[in-house]
Amino acid sequence: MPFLTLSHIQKSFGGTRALTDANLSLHAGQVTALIGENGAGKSTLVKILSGVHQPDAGEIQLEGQAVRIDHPEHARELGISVVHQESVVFDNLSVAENMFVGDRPRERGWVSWRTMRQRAAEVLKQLDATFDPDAPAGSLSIAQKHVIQIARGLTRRARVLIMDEPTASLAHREVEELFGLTRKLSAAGCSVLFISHKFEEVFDIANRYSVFRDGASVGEGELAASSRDELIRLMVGRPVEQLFPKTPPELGEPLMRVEHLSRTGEFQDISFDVRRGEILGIYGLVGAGRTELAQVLFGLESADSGSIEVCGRRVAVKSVQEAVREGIAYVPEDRQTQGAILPFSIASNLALPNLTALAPRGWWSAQRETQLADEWVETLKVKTANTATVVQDLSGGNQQKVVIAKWLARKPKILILDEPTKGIDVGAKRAVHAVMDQFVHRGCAVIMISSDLPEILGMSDRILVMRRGRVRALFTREEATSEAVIRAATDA
Amino acid sequence: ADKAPEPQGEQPIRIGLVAKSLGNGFFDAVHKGADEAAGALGAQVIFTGPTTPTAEGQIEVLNALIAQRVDAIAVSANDPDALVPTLKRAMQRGIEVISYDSAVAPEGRIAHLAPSSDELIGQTVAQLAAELAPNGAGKIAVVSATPTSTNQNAWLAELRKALPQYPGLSLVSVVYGDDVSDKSYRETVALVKQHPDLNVVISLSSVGLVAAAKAIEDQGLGGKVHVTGLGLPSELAGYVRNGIVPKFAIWNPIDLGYAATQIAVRLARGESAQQPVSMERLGTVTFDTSGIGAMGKPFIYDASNVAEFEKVF
Amino acid sequence: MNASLSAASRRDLVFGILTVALLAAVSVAFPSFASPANLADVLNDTSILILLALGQMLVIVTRGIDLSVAANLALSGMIVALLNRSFPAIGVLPIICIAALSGGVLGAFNGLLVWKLRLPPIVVTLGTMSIYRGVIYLLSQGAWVNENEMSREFLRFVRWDFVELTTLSWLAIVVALLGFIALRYSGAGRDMYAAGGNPTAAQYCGIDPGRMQFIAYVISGALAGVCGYLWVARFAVAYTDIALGFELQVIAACLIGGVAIAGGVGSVFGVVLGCLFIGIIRNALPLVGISAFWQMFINGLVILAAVLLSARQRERKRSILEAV
Amino acid sequence: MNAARWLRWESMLAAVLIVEFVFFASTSPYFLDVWTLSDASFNFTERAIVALPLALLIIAGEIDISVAAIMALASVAMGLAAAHGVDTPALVAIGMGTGLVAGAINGALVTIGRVPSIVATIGTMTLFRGGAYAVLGDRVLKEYPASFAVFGQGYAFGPISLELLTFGLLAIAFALVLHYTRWGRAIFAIGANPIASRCSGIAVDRYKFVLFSITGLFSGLAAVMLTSRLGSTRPSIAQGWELEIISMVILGGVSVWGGKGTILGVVLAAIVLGLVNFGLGLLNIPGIVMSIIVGALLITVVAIPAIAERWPQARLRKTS
Ligand SMILES: Nc1ncnc2c1ncn2[C@@H]1O[C@H](COP(=O)(O)OP(=O)(O)OP(=O)(O)O)[C@@H](O)[C@H]1O
Ligand SMILES: Nc1ncnc2c1ncn2[C@@H]1O[C@H](COP(=O)(O)OP(=O)(O)OP(=O)(O)O)[C@@H](O)[C@H]1O
Ligand SMILES: [Mg+2]
Ligand SMILES: [Mg+2]
Repeated sequence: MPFLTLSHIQKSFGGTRALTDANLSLHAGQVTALIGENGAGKSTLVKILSGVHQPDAGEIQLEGQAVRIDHPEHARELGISVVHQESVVFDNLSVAENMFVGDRPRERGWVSWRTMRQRAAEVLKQLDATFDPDAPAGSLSIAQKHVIQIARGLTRRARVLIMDEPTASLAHREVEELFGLTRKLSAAGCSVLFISHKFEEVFDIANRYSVFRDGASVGEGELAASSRDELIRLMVGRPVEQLFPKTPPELGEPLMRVEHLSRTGEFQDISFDVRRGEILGIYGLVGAGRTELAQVLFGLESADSGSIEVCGRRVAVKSVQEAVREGIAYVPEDRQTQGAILPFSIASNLALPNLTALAPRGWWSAQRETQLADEWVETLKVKTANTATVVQDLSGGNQQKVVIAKWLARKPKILILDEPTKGIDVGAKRAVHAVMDQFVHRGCAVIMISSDLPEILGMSDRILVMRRGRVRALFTREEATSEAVIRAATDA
Repeated sequence: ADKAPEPQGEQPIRIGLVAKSLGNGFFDAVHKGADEAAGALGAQVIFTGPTTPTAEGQIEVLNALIAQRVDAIAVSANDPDALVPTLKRAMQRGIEVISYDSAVAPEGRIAHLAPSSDELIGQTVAQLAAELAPNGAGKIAVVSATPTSTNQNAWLAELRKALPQYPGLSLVSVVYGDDVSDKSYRETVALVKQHPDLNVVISLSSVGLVAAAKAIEDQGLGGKVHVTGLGLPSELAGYVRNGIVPKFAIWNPIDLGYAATQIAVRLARGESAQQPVSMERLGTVTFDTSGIGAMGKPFIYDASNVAEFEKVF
Repeated sequence: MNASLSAASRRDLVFGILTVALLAAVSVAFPSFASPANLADVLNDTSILILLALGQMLVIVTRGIDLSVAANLALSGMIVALLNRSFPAIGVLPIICIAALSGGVLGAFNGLLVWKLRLPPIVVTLGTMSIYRGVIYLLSQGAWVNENEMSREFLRFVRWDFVELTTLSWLAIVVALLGFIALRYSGAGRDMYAAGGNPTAAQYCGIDPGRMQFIAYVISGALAGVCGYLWVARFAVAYTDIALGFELQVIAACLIGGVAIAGGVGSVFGVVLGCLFIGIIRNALPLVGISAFWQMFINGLVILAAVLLSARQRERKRSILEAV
Repeated sequence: MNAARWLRWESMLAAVLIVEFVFFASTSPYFLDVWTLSDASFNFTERAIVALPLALLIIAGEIDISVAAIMALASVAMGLAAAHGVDTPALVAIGMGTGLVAGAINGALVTIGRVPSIVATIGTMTLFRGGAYAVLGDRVLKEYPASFAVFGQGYAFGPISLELLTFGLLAIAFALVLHYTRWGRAIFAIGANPIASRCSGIAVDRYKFVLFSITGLFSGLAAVMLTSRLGSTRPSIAQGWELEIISMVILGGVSVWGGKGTILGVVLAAIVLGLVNFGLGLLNIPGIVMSIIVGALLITVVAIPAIAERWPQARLRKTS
């Protein structure tokens, strides 16, 4: 008998019907993978299970008993532990406290900091995380914050563990640690719900699957009896081409050359170049310093030493405006805070880097703005009713497309992508990859930072591997194998 | 452009009586006197004022009175100069403007009714200080209101002028309590720390005087340092009884309101300020060439009479 | 103090040093300023500010702001002053309870509007600031309540002293200690920091940020109410305009003390230091013989220097995330 | 959806304005008179002129509490210059120049010093006002040339005062900049998410610096008008105006969290507040009782849309 069953769950937000007929069953000791396109309603289901949202209709049964989960506290009492997709991290609190918010260890009613720190350190050690439980969470990178969130899900002996895209910003090694722990928990009788857009992981960790499309369940079963193609067909409703849409490059002269670039405490002595028509992949573990490097190239931070050349000319990228003038664009890894202005419409977001082009004499024209937006929504196939939709209301993948589109519209020479396909579904991922390919064929260059090894191997012409702020290896497409890349990224 | 249509019919004469700010016991007493005079003369008093004692606030209040086409305005000014343009406009529109208590510059009014002359006030306060200092000699200090307060500054200047008559007294410091309790209190404490041999603290504003008295009491200096100045009997009766403020001076605000209203009504009825103007029960007042008329010497209150006036104002 | 608070406590440390330096500078100009008796006076004089700032800190930590504290103080002060005038026999303890209750209710009104209707805190408290002031005028009909109308006990309570410090100082010390313990070791205290740091995330963790704001407003209001009694008893007078504009000093003390206006950050220690810093300046300036006309200017310079110095303490790393 | 929501705010204000008009016209026989209304405009124009740039600043996610103190400083600078016989055009330049410099100091503290704007401007508020006191002490400056009076007391045509005309023109200019130019778009973006704006290549700090400077500049202009209207300068001039100006901006629907607001709303709010003060004054309601009404108005205007949003039927209608 399933441990937890959801039947015929419905949920709408205003006019949006997020779930129409969701069904799911979780079994003790098994890992169930929940898959579906962006916006299929997976996270909404998670929020219903964790007491953040209430279903409009439907029933939840725990061990055969109908339950109402009307508060996050209540979910916790029922033994449901959740790792949310959104960042649920308190920058102002320490790592340890972050892991225990809402459920702090107490001694005679008072918060016991000692116990909290000890238990936090234990869990972090299991996850092989190197950061200090006493460090303020705000000082960590996006990926490290995600680790905190996962750690929070693991602090308690949960009967149901739900993880909504826990691996989206993790690299190979962290994923391994996480899977090790998950297997241990599941062996101890815990039911696990695992949500991911990466099929390798799904097949690696899960026993069962459940597929959502447009808010309704469209299939479930044993993974062993299924295939990747079949899952994709269930998800999307049609087959999706599996191979990376990469066509042979036409390499030109170097567009950007970086020499001996250093920034104290972040990265040291980085040298590389990118040529016209080339996609340079940068791989590394969480905390390798890739994001910092990209931020320096884009003028968000300054380098302490070293030089940057664009088109053979030495440039001092001291501000974003200068970088943009040199034809550099940067799609940040955190689209929610750095990439998009969530309460603004798609059109307004697209307009942001193109203000001058859209209003050459200063006067704004809503018409030109909509025109540009329509064009790119069409090109990148952003799923939306119209360009006046607020970005907040889009699913993750579509948000990502908007962020990429706003920079493509600017027609840059060098596009830096930081985790470009983080959290987006197969279809959208393919669309983004196709855009990258077309982009370099117009004689431009792409620098792609990614923790997704298949993506790195599949899309890059050359692969730069970073570890602890230094370049460890540079592979050509032919030399690169997953073993070699992982070894360069981790090996001491 | 300034010819507004005359209000229709025979209406009682309306006088706008403007206080420095509302919620001030002194002006409540002025209001009382004004109502008394208006009742006798069949006029109507509109008592108003800004929330905080600022010139800008008073201008808003004056604009409202001008729009109502009152017959006369009597104002106690927060700033002698800033009100002038507005009051000039009032006069252009046929409103008789006088100031009382705290003067407006001559261009902005027909006459000013001083409760007492600045000179008399300065002298009275100097005399009080001399009486309170042991053997008429010692150090005195002043807790003023804001540095921009006109009548405070005028009285202070007169006080300085009167001091040479009392060679034993030396004015060691002037501090500003900004007419707020906590700052006045703090400044007074600082005064006695800075000048441990201080004999008399003078404050010419109610808020300042009350705060200074409390500060001296709390510092345990009652009997050693005396406090005096200008204040209302109702506010100071307690301190007179416990000897912190053995005596203080003030003119009668009820009479002031009464007189101001009398004059305003008479001017509105067409009398001229060039001639002596009657104030009925208070006699007549004569305005000098600069339009200033004074009522008399401030009255001194002490343990013998404070109980009687405490209930009145 | 553990390392998780390192950034904040480092700032407090820098600020503590600044405060001591200020004290030293004043003592050079006016040697007896550093005498225990004088420092006790400074603390007594700063106590009301400390109490109000501690309440305000809670409100700011939960992402609110309370511009109505001074008006709340004045209204609660007027209520107890009027009560005391009409019923001089009421003891001090009931008076304090009534003051706290009245302040708490006024605070709860702010809190409810912010919590239940999700109105912006600045708008709500700007509105109630005017309303509460107006109500004092209506209650008192613009008249003063004077010293001779207050009972002995009413006045004496705040003046009782024990080892040089009066009730005022002891209250501030006790409330600061309780505040420290509650904010560090109670679940509700930690929830306030969480709710202020990231309200959305707090909701996912089962904390209602609106409720936390409500609690903060009630506590801030109750403290303001008690301060209303303390103020009226200390200065022995109650009228409409008491503590007019004091809210800005309270907020300034919090901000100087390192409370982040964006919420989630602030410590009892920092706020007390911020208050003492202001207290020292305003007690010292009249003593060191600086012209009254220059006092405000110098006050502004010192405050700016302090905030600039402590703002510069930020880490260089990840500055883009802090560029808000 | 957003536009509809903010439009509703403005229609609320317009409704309040109509109610005010009807109420005052029926309760006071003096209200409906062009000259009376013209006089009433003096009650808010100077504050409203500062509210315009301040609205932009608040939309960009910052705040300036020192505006009133800047006015005092600018007024003192003009007064001192006038005492040395400087003529009217130069006086205006000095007033506005002082404002600009003061605003630039605020801007530098926020963008270079990285001090949060509320903290920085609480500091400069004390500093600027203190500067005015330090320079002027208990003196008054009133030797302004006769022609200087025109800014605060002159009429452009008919009952339209020069102040009102200036305000009207500025309101149009600010509305155009905010709603119809790319700079306006950038201001909204900066307020909604400064990090994403910076990552989009908008010179966030430069915008903020310029906005602080402009706020200072127009505080200087307001100082010119107020000084001209009062005909004199004391350091306490415009005391406490900062809160009134900020109330005006937020009553106008500008979000204190940044990223939202319209100039139309601010203009309406200025008129609503100006008229309510004046109308209640005509009815001889004491100022402090007025403050109850103004406070209640402030809360009600924000509360009604909030309540309406929670009203289930309203929600249904919106979705269908
Ligand atoms: N709070 C909300 N308000 C309005 N619409 C919402 C809200 N939350 C989710 N939605 C909408 O509900 C639908 C389902 O969203 P959900 O986040 O569950 O998708 P998902 O399957 O988790 O997608 P992804 O893979 O991108 O995370 C989407 O269309 C989304 O826009
Ligand atoms: N355990 C740690 N404790 C403290 N700081 C760390 C730790 N690990 C990494 N860092 C810092 O973070 C920097 C890397 O940041 P970041 O994690 O953004 O890099 P990244 O390679 O872009 O990683 P990712 O993009 O996968 O998150 C490093 O230069 C280092 O200074
Ligand atoms: Mg999701
Ligand atoms: Mg990164």
